[in-house]
Amino acid sequence: MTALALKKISKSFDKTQVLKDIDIEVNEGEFVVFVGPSGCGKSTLLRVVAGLEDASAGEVWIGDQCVNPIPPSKRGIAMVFQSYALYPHLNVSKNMSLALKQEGIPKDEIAERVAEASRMLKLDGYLERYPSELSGGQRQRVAIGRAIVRKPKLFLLDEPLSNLDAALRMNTRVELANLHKQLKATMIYVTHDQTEAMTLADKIVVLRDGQVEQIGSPMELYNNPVNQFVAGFLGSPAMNFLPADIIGKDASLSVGIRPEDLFLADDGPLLADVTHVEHLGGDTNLIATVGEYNMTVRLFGQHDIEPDQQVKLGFDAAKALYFSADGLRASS
Amino acid sequence: MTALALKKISKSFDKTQVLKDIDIEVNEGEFVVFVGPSGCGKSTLLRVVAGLEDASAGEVWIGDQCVNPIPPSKRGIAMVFQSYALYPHLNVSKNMSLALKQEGIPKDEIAERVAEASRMLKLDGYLERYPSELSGGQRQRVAIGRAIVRKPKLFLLDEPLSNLDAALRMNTRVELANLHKQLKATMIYVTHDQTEAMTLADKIVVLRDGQVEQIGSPMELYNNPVNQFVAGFLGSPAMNFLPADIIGKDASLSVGIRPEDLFLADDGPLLADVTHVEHLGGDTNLIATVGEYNMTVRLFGQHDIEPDQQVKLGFDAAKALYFSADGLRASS
Amino acid sequence: MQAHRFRWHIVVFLAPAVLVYSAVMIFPLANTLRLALYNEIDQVRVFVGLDNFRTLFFDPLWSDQFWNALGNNFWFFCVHMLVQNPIGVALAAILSHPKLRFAALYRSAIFIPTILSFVIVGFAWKLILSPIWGIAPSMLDFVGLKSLFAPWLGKEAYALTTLALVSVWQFVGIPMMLIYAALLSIPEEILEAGEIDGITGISAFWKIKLPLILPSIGIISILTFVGNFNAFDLIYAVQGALAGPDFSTDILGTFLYRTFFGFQLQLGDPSMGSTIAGAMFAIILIGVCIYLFAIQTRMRRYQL
Amino acid sequence: ADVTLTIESWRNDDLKLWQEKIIPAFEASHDGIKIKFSPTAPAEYNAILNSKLDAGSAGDIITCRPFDASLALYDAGHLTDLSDMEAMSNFTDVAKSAWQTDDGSASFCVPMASVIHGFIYNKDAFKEVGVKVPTTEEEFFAVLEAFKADGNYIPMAMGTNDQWEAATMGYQNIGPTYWKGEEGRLALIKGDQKLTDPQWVAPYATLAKWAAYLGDGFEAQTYPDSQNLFTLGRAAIYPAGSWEISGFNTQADFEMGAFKPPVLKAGDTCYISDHTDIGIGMNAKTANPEAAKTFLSWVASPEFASIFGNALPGFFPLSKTPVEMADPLAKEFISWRSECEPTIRSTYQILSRGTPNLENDTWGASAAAIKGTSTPEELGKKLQEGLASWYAPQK
Amino acid sequence: MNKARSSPISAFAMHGALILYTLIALFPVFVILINSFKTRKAIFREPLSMPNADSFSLIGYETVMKQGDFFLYFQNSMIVTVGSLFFILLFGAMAAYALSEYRFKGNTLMGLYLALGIMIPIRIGTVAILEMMVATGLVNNLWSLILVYTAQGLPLAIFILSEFMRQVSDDLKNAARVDGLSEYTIFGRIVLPLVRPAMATVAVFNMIPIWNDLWFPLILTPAEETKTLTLGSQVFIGQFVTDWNAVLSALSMAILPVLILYVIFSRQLIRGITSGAVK
Ligand SMILES: Nc1ncnc2c1ncn2[C@@H]1O[C@H](COP(=O)(O)OP(=O)(O)OP(=O)(O)O)[C@@H](O)[C@H]1O
Ligand SMILES: Nc1ncnc2c1ncn2[C@@H]1O[C@H](COP(=O)(O)OP(=O)(O)OP(=O)(O)O)[C@@H](O)[C@H]1O
Ligand SMILES: [Mg+2]
Ligand SMILES: [Mg+2]
Repeated sequence: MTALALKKISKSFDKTQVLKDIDIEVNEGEFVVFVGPSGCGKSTLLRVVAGLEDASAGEVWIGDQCVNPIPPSKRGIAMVFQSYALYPHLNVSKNMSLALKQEGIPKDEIAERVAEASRMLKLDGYLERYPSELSGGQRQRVAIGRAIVRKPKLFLLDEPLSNLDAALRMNTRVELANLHKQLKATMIYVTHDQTEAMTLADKIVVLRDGQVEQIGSPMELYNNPVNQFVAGFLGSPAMNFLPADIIGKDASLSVGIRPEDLFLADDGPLLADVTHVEHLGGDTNLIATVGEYNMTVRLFGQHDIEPDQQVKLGFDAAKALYFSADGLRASS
Repeated sequence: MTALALKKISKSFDKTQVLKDIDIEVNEGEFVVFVGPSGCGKSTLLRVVAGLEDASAGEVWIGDQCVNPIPPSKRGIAMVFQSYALYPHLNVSKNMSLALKQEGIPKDEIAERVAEASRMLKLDGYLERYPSELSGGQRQRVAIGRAIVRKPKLFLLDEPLSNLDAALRMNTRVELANLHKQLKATMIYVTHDQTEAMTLADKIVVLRDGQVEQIGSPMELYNNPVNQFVAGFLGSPAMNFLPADIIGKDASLSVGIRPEDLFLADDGPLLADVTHVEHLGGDTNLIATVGEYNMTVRLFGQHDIEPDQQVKLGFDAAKALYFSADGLRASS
Repeated sequence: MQAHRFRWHIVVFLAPAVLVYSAVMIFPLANTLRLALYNEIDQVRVFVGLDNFRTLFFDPLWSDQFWNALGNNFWFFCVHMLVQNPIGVALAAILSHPKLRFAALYRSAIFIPTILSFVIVGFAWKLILSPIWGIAPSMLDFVGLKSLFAPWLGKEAYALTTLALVSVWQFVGIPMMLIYAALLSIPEEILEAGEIDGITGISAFWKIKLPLILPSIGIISILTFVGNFNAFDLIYAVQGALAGPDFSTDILGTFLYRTFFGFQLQLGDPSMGSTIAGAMFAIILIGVCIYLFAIQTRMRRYQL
Repeated sequence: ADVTLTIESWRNDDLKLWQEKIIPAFEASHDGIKIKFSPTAPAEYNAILNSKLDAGSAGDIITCRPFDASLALYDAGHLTDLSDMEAMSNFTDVAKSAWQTDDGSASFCVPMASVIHGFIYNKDAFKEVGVKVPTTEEEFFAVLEAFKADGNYIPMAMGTNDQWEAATMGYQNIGPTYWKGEEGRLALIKGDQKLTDPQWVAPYATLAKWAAYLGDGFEAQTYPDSQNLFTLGRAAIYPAGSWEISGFNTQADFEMGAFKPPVLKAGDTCYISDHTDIGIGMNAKTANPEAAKTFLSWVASPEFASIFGNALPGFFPLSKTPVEMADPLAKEFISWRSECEPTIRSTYQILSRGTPNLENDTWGASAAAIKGTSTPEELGKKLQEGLASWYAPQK
Repeated sequence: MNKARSSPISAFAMHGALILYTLIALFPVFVILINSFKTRKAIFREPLSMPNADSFSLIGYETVMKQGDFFLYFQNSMIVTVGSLFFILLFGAMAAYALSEYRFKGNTLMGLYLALGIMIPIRIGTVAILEMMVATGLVNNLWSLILVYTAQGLPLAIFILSEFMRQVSDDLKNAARVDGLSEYTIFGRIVLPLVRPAMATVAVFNMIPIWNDLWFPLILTPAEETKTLTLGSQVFIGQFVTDWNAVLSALSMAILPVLILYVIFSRQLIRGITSGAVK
């Protein structure tokens, strides 16, 4: 069943149009991740779904109801704001329990849910603190906690993990995934983190400049992007784009090769000057120029390559993607 | 020359001690990255350096001067706040130029610097906007812009890229690195992003619970952590820890194996049940259990492995690290 | 900021206010209050210590008036606290509703009484409440409550409450505007978070807005307290310095004025006047200190 | 150069008169002296004047309230002794008594005017209801009763909201008839009579009887209300002071008459309150004493008296030379001077020097008498106690 | 804010309550206004009726215009009010900033000291004030009023402003400090703009008593050239006869300038002035 449907949503602030004809359907229990460049309208879209902003045009359906005239409080959603928006006058535990009290949930159940959320978010020691006495990451966790204790049918999460360290992020990610399964809730999740997007999403929505570029499962988008933008946006380091004539194809096309699909090969077709080597520990990225084009090569593990040397690169031709001049996929 | 020295810095808020005897030396022109779990005291430390908080004990030296009694405005620093702290009543361009005006820099130079920063941060179209009319990532970029236009000798950056998308983040990272070289400025940088930490840092400082765990170059920390905490904290997915007897070593030790050092091998010594497979596009992570222990295996590229099957794992014994029960490194 | 250096800017920030205020306000007032310790006998000023206070508190001639005025003043204050401030806060809460149309118009209209001079207020209300010119009686008649009408201003039992309500009418604009300003500074985001959490309307007011504007409510209370215990003009304009009928509307301000400056044949008595002023000052100071030290320092403030 | 003399006054009402008549008249005959009349709101006058005098910024010429208020100024050295000013001989001792030291040795203000109490009535109404002007108290109440029965007019316009109305136009108006004017007043000052004596209590009893004839809600009726009730023709009788004449003349569009306070029995001597009310003196610290004295001498002259008396019917000049009045009502009032025994208000001289203030208490008492919240006897007792508490002759 | 978040029922209730209270607030004002256009007789004969052909009269306004130079009075009132407000706001805000921003010894005591003034009616200090003005030659000079009103307004201003300044986010001030702004610049460029609603409130609160004050103009500036509007209007309030037409007209006219000032100030009551500042 459709849990959320956006129908031709547009939104303008004064002159600036921020969302244009957005059509999205989300099934019940789905985990949908919105990605897109900074400023593309992700938060605005969430706010429209929540009812905090009116769409300039279009309809928002939640379940089988058009919720345009329904106030946020009646839409049955929980939201993590990008800016947290914690209640400054309430301590952590009260921040989390306020909504539950309002709903009239019994005291012990409130206590239980808060305890569970704070355990999950590693906030146990901080329940009596006020937001102003917390670190950035702790505040962000309180914001998450405030949403999850409510166990709603629809979650809106706006970059909920951006200020957490890797371990905690992984941890919380897993907890969110569990929660998702357990509640059978529908989740709309905005993130800039590739790993989050790829691991959590049932479906990724790629937005650009207020428009949907592509919707699909993570691997579908990764392997089969409809256009150069999507191809370049997903994957980190980003896909390399070169004029296709460099690899002997039609010069009007460009070819996209993901950094991990390049490899050092003495007989490789591409001659590259390494300008910079990034040691990431688990990976090594070579930043190199092929002719006048910059390329990134991602090598697994650690490699002792010095900058300023020349290497030959091979690539997995099967995985190369071709794009026409207008950015759309072309068939090589 | 030493650009910044922290000498036995401690800091308490009422009862809670947040920083304990921190000793750090930063050389001129160095790029130092602070990492550590959320709430470990990174922001507090930056604020002490900036002079926004008084250390409860200890001294801060900038250059050859003890700056404890010197107000923040005279310390010659620029800072990006984790919470941005933009001037809400000034538009983007005024937010960036306020400090320059105060310094009495000529108008055209101000205009030039602001233009340069906004180009670098892709904020050109937003110079007349007020903070409240910007997206989260745009705000964060304004905060960065406000710091970099000042071209100070010492930068303090508190998770400056956390709300940016991958491409922009990469981009800005490179710009920051260039700026660093060009200004020969000293940079103190807080981040939760492993890639940022590994690629930008001359030196990484790992903090835990207000204490320094280890200081060193990125690869040094990655390959030669002094203890289990540092080993586990750096690297994503995190290092796997197992009792050493599983691989036939002293049972009192635990062995740490990085996910990328594990590989599928039919003759591998470890028998693992795959519980979950994460397809990241460029990598594939297997979450598996070996006996009662969880392990993550990071495989390069895309692999079609189904959960719930058994695999045999080999690992690079040379890269395994051993830790004694108190968490310190042991010699196997 | 560490206090290692002398922070000149604090001095600079405080100096102009402290100078003007000390010279033009504190010095004259202190100079006058000093008179409370003196008595004028045959054009000679003699020091009498706290004698005047003894007179004020224990000589029935004075103490009756004093306690009467003090009691009336408390009632006057209570009416303001119970009527003016809640109405003011309620109006501000409604007016601060972001989508409300004509808000500026309402706000200005409701504020107009506050702008009026006491002369006009006194005239208008005397005219309206007068049993003679018929406005209040005929309006009550219109709603069928004519029997409720009484010459309120002339009856000992009603006069003070009536005046207090007129004063409420006039000054509702003060709490309204202050609270309105405070409500405006509550970040929209927090209210949005509340809406998502299902906290809207009245409960948003009680659970989110009110705690955040508590310091302003504190200010309003203390301003009401100070203002009421210093009040004078309205009663003077409506009932005259003798605060009739039979002193039933006499409050400390009118009592002080009458005594200090004299009235009709009664000559001004700066000594007793200052004594009363001293007593008023003490009462208000105690109230303000309770607020400053017991309430304000304990009140949590939230940076918004 | 010209000297400018500033006059401090509470008589806002007279601003036009001074600007248009008095000042031009004076300046025409006195080169080199300019006059500025600078009135203060009446209610604030005493307080403001005292402050200005204390601080030294008061005007050169000071309008004097009668009795203690001015005496206090003189005692404090703010007013100059004018006893030796030649023009003071234009006034009788009685006229001067309001601005003299208790022993009469120094006079510090030139007497300007007095006001007389009585009743002003609506002649048309009297005709309509067919009643005659009362001369005795019995007739007086009969008239009131007639109006009450008729129902078209409020019999008498008076309210108690402002209190002083009840005391000044009520008690001090009809009272002298009971305490026999000066005789009773002086006896009270000497301590020979007490406020509990019947002649001092009886007026309250009479006032109490008035209540039945006042308008509905007279408790909240203010002084301007009373004025308006009467001048709009809604009330028949108005207990008055002569100062109302000029105002009423311009406001009422019916014919008015006046009658003096009724006597108890036909043939009794009548008593009126002819109260010295305004004087004018000189700021002891004036920079221009000569000019000021010149001006005061002029004020003491018959020329001034005639301008003033006719311009302000109802404020009767105190000069020995009688002033010919043009206004019929004013003529009526002043004619009582020859028929009746004049006196001044009982509370003004000496008796209101202490605390509690007898005059202020009398206001409250008169209002209470009319409203019936206390009995006349209680009121007398309370007033007596208050007076006795500080006034030795009454102890 | 949007459709979904405002229900018609509550909007109806809100307007109902506001209209009701507006009527209560304006009714007496309405009574005054209509009566200022009527003859004296008509005022008291039918205080509630609108002026009609019979009762309409501008006599009050005419009297006002004839008696005294009302434009001059108006100008004086404006100078005094605006001048005092300027100093109250400037000095008050400075002191409030010092009290709210810096912790120093005697901070609370200084706050208390600066509040003492509102606890005693300043009128009783009149003689000393007047003596001071006489000594400095400021009698009949508008500066004397400005000084007195400034002193009189400071306690309230400091009280209110310091409370609002405490709400300004520390991070903002800190960001400015790190940016190298001096304390003065932080005050002027950051804090003042952010407490604009409070400044407006303080301005309005102080403007009213200053504009309507009768006492100090009577004492300090009674000269014709320095009279204020309120003082000028008082000539119509006599000992026995009050020219209500003129009083009503004069005071009705006197409302207008303050009302305009109010509207100007209340424009500063802006929503969301701090939004977007911190996360
Ligand atoms: N005002 C305060 N009162 C009490 N404790 C505080 C206060 N401010 C911060 N803390 C605590 O100090 C610790 C360190 O905070 P800090 O902000 O430095 O963390 P951080 O390392 O920056 O974390 P994050 O990565 O989440 O931003 C946290 O545990 C926090 O709860
Ligand atoms: N009040 C406003 N007035 C005008 N433009 C606005 C307003 N709010 C947001 N915008 C613009 O709308 C666009 C979309 O903003 P939004 O916050 O939805 O972006 P986002 O996708 O969430 O970005 P980020 O990843 O940086 O948070 C941005 O370009 C922003 O500048
Ligand atoms: Mg966003
Ligand atoms: Mg932090």
